[in-house]
Amino acid sequence: MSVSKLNKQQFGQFVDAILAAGRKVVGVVAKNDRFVFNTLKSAKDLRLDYDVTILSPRKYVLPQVEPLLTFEVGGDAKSVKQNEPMILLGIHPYDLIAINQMDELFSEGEYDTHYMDRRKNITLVACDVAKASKNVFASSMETAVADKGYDILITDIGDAYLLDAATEKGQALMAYAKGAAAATAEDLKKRNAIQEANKTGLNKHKLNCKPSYLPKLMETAYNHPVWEEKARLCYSCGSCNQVCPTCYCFDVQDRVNWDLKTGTRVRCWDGCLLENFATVAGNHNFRKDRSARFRHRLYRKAKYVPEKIGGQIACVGCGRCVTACTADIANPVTVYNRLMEERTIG
Amino acid sequence: MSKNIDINVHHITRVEGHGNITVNVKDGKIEKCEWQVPEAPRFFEAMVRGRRWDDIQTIVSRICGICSISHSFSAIKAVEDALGLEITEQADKIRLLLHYSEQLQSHVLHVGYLVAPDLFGEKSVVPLVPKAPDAVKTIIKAHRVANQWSELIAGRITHPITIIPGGLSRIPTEQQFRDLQNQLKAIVPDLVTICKVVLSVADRLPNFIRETEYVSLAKKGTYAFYHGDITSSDGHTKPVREWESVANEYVHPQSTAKWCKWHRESYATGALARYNNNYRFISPLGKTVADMFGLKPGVCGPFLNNVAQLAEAAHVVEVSIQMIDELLTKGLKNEKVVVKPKAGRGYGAVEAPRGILFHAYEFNKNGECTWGNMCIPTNQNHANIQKDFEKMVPEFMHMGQDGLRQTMEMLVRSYDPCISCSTHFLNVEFV
Amino acid sequence: MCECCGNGQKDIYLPQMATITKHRMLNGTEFYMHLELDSGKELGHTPGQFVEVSIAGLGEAPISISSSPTQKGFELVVRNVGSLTKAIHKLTAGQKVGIRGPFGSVYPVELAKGRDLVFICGGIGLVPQRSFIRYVLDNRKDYGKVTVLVGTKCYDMRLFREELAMWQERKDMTLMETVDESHDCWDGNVGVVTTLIPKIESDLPKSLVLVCGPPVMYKFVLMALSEAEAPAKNIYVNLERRMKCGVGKCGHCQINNLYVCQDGPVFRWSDLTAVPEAI
Amino acid sequence: MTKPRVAIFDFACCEGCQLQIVNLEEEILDLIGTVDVVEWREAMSEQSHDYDIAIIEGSITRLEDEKRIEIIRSRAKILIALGACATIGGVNKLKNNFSITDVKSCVYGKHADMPHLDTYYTKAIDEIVPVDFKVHGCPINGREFAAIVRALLLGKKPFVPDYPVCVECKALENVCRWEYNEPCLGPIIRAGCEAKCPSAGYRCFGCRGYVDHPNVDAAREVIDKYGLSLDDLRTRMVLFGSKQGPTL
Ligand SMILES: Cc1cc2nc3c(=O)[nH]c(=O)nc-3n(C[C@H](O)[C@H](O)[C@H](O)COP(=O)(O)OP(=O)(O)OC[C@H]3O[C@@H](n4cnc5c(N)ncnc54)[C@H](O)[C@@H]3O)c2cc1C
Ligand code: SF4
Ligand code: SF4
Ligand code: SF4
Repeated sequence: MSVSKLNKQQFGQFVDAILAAGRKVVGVVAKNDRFVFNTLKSAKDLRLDYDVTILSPRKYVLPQVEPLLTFEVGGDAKSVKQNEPMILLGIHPYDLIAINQMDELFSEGEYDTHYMDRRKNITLVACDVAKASKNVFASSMETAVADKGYDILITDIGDAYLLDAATEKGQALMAYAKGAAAATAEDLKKRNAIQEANKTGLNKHKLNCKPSYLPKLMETAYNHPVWEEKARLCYSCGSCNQVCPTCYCFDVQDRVNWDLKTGTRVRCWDGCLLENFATVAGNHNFRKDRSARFRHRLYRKAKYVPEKIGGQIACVGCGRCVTACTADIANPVTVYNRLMEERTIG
Repeated sequence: MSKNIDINVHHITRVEGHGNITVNVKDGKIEKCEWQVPEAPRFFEAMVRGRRWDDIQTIVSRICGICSISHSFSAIKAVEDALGLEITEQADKIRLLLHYSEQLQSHVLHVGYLVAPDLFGEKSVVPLVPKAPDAVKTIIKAHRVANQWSELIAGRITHPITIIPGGLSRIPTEQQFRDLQNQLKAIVPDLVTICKVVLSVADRLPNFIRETEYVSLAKKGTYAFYHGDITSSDGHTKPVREWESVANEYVHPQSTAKWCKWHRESYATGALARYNNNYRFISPLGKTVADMFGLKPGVCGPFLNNVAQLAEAAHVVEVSIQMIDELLTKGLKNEKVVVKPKAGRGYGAVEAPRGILFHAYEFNKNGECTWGNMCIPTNQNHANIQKDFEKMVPEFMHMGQDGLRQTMEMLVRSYDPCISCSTHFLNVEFV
Repeated sequence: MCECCGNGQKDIYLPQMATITKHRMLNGTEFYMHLELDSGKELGHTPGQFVEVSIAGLGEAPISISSSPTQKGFELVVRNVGSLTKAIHKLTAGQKVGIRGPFGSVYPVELAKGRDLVFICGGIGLVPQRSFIRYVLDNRKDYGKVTVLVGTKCYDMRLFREELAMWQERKDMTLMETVDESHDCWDGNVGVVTTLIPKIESDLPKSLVLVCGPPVMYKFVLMALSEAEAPAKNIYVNLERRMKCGVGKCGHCQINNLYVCQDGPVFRWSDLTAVPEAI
Repeated sequence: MTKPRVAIFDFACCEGCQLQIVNLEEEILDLIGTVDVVEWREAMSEQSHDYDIAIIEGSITRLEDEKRIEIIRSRAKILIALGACATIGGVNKLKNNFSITDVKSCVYGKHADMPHLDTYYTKAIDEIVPVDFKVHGCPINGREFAAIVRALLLGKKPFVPDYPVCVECKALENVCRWEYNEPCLGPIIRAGCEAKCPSAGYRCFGCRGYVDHPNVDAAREVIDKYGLSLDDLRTRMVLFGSKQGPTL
């Protein structure tokens, strides 16, 4: 499919035209000196030059609190869906890859209609990274650029944006783009240069192995002292889980209305680092030690999830957990590199 | 007419905190007539010692849940005075806006939830729900808007978060201010409705007058809540820094809270005091409400405090709508607050909904508090309530025990006392 | 029954309704109920599986199926440990609960044919085991020697007493029972369930051993079994974890890389030797 | 079904938590529809000794109050501690950092010995009588209170987070206060407040009390990374935490 080119003004008009058509657009906007995904009101608020958002776009793909059923207390229940169509605009490649992973996790085995129905109504508009964030290491994780999984990919080539509509959904959206020209070979070269630069340049923490080696690395790392050493400082605050684009564990709760007769069964974000994530009735905690919980997360990223989805590593190198962890212990690269260096222990 | 009266209200209801009324009349002779405050003392002056300058407002906000914003402001003004901090015009305006929200919230709560049941002859607002559902819903709505207003600026409804020495930790966005303004515009008719409802039963307010000294802040050109000097209806003024010589706190055997007096045996603070000292500057809508009830400046009826509260509620909403415009025309700026602690003593005063509120602190060079003193409006009113009682009992004895008790309770309520605030300080004269 | 969504996929979180036909207390804390699906269909489970039981408003909990698929309807036993289980205890015949499932892995019903079977049950662990035991008894000729060990904390907490008494009478099986603490009304074995293992008459190295009990029990039972030279590949354990969705999404029930709701609850012990969180 | 009878009582406190019940606004009508409020001094004149659920606000600071709470406990089937003063002692516990004589003479000077001014060390409710449920916070979060009441009415164990404030703070996309070198107590304090303080640009000062197992030792090491002193942290941990468990 061909790549179109819109100058910056035309691009703004493109976004405003989508908004004017009454479509819900979620885009990257500034929140003080940081960035967040939020409902977009006007193209002028959109910030495709962002480095990283505080939370990943997961909050739209798998909402923090999502109704599953409505019920009558002690009686019948009905499915409810939260699947309002929307356009997610400005997803960085690493976040895109995280969403693609989650698609697989929610459709493999038992098919999750709540997730998948919503997902089908979301148009993914990705954009190449324009500015490296302070802790990104997507280059190390081979997630700095994406060649699939998006409906449209946007690249800022300086004076204009290139828009690569890869799917029917993407192309349908391009109908709002007025005055689009076809990208020239020169433009494509510029795009290529940006992507090539990102492949190595988004690397504030360097992983000393290929990501594909991680599952193997973890095979002998279970009893390594690093878990205890790092987790000594762990607050069990779950910040690393909260901000991670690939974390998807959830809790299910029944919420009852004031009539005490009707209510909603919701699922909400949970985190495997939280103290009672694995506690059962009688207060038996199957992952009682901080180190066990800390280890579980890094095993999930490097081994357990990859085993479920054909080897893809469930850390996309966004670096959010590195920023979020007050104790400064959550950085996966530090841990994995340490394990690399001391491969024989454990 | 009964000759013996024995009133013993143990913990008067529908007020903040605990107060008791005791009256003994034998053969028409008053043997005892007392306003007592048995509230558990809380010792804030002692507790702030050793705490840092930027934790003071967090602690003393907890003196009172109803007027936590005023306590925070009074404390912060004292801290700023001690550390020599100036705040920007924008921060000052936004703080004032927040202060207004508390006035509205508190006045609506007081008149609507606590006083209205008396006027309608009910024991609480609950039975009023079926009796006057629309009126109750209007009151709830106004109360909710006031609370959302506080929450928007303060970060939460009670115990404000954003007000810090030197400015504000966070300000709302332009859009949020616009939305607030629209909400305020929308409740103006509701406030008028509430006033009309109260007016329809205003004749139930007892007719009781006693010549009184009224003390409040006052500042030329404005109906003072946040700025200004200490002013008495007797014509005296003093700067805020000298508030200790206004309050003249003393320990009284009837009370765990201290009592106050200035020129006379007692003085009153509150909405009526502010009205009497500032009426020239009340907004047009505030004036309309005052006129509706025939509230004349200079009146000395404690029950009229409730009317003054309604006039103020209208005033703050009207003034705030205009202030938001002023703020937005100038454009909002994100202002960073940097403070270097230093040694010093500072004084602060603002008008809490129920009257003038004083704080003072001293810090060492590390910014640790070495001394604190606070004087709350209810303490300042205790002696005045006692004086009112002394005039009221003989005047209203003819109503019999129940009628008198009910009237005395209403009198206490009219002061909107916040007994839980009660705090105290040393070096006081025992009477 | 299953409400279908636009694309024909069913909602994996939506329970179907089932009605309680019988119920009674088995002891002070365990509540037994027999249920039938309102759809009129059978649950279609295999021994070892569990269902998610829900009372809307109070929550949902994984509960093992205690009955054999050879009988009509299905049976559950619920211990009162929290809000939902407390509410279940208050239910009576004719009332309804929501059911999802059956979920999870199954006992080796086919593989076990012709072999000697040893069931080791600790406390409420008898509940899921009973499903397989009854299945075996209903197809008795298909299986070799059947030995059932039941250990209970105290005499008062023994489950399915009448049934145990019947099993005791049967000539085609061996039941051995023990209680941890001695009791006036109890003249049987006293001691933890592991003390019964040396008394097993089946050839342990060749039997299939099925273990279910509280978390603390496994370590000791497995040690005793290994001493008795029962090979890990012949041992099956039934594990419990916190569980929210029952369908392999929520992440709560993970034992390292394994999901109790899908890879378990029935695990072959030899598959768990490299799974440190298992026991 | 008869409605459960609820009584609300206050001890030494600012009454701000009761105010949060009032602040449920329209929802309070729902509350009144599902329970019978039989005593609530701040809002109504009726009083009653016959109640199922007692909601207690405030801490115990006098012997006479200790007697009163024991009587209330004996009458109530369920006793709920409302707000920090009741659950952990709240700011009132700052008093316990000094001797009682010192505290009294600081405030009342030479009158400190008058009998009606008597006081002793501040105690949370569960230091005197058993408490069935705690609604944390200073003030409580009205929404959480409402959810707890609904759960109780359904006979369900209310959901109270056992994880730290950071969970809610991160979910709200705040920039962590530690990034501004502010000693935020979020990582060791129980969530449920909806991270109101960090969301308002201010550090968590711990009004909800500690999580079940706060990693206070980690705090000791982490503080160095931010160029702050242990004292910076200690003075904050004392605000709502005086003598109530882990301090540095
Ligand atoms: C595969 C499997 C089979 C089970 N079979 C039975 C059975 O046959 N009979 C029986 O009585 N119990 C069984 N349990 C345990 C039962 O699920 C818990 O006791 C029950 O969930 C407690 O719920 P509650 O709401 O009453 O407890 P609460 O303590 O009020 O619940 C607290 C929360 O913890 C979770 N939780 C607590 N304990 C467990 C647990 N053990 N497993 C999963 N989640 C838990 C619940 O989801 C709930 O949200 C089984 C558990 C599993 C995993
Ligand atoms: S583990 Fe950390 S760096 Fe990796 S994807 Fe998750 S948040 Fe990003
Ligand atoms: S963010 Fe850091 S301190 Fe918090 S749970 Fe994760 S690893 Fe532990
Ligand atoms: S601001 Fe405080 S509560 Fe929020 S994440 Fe940081 S440490 Fe946690």
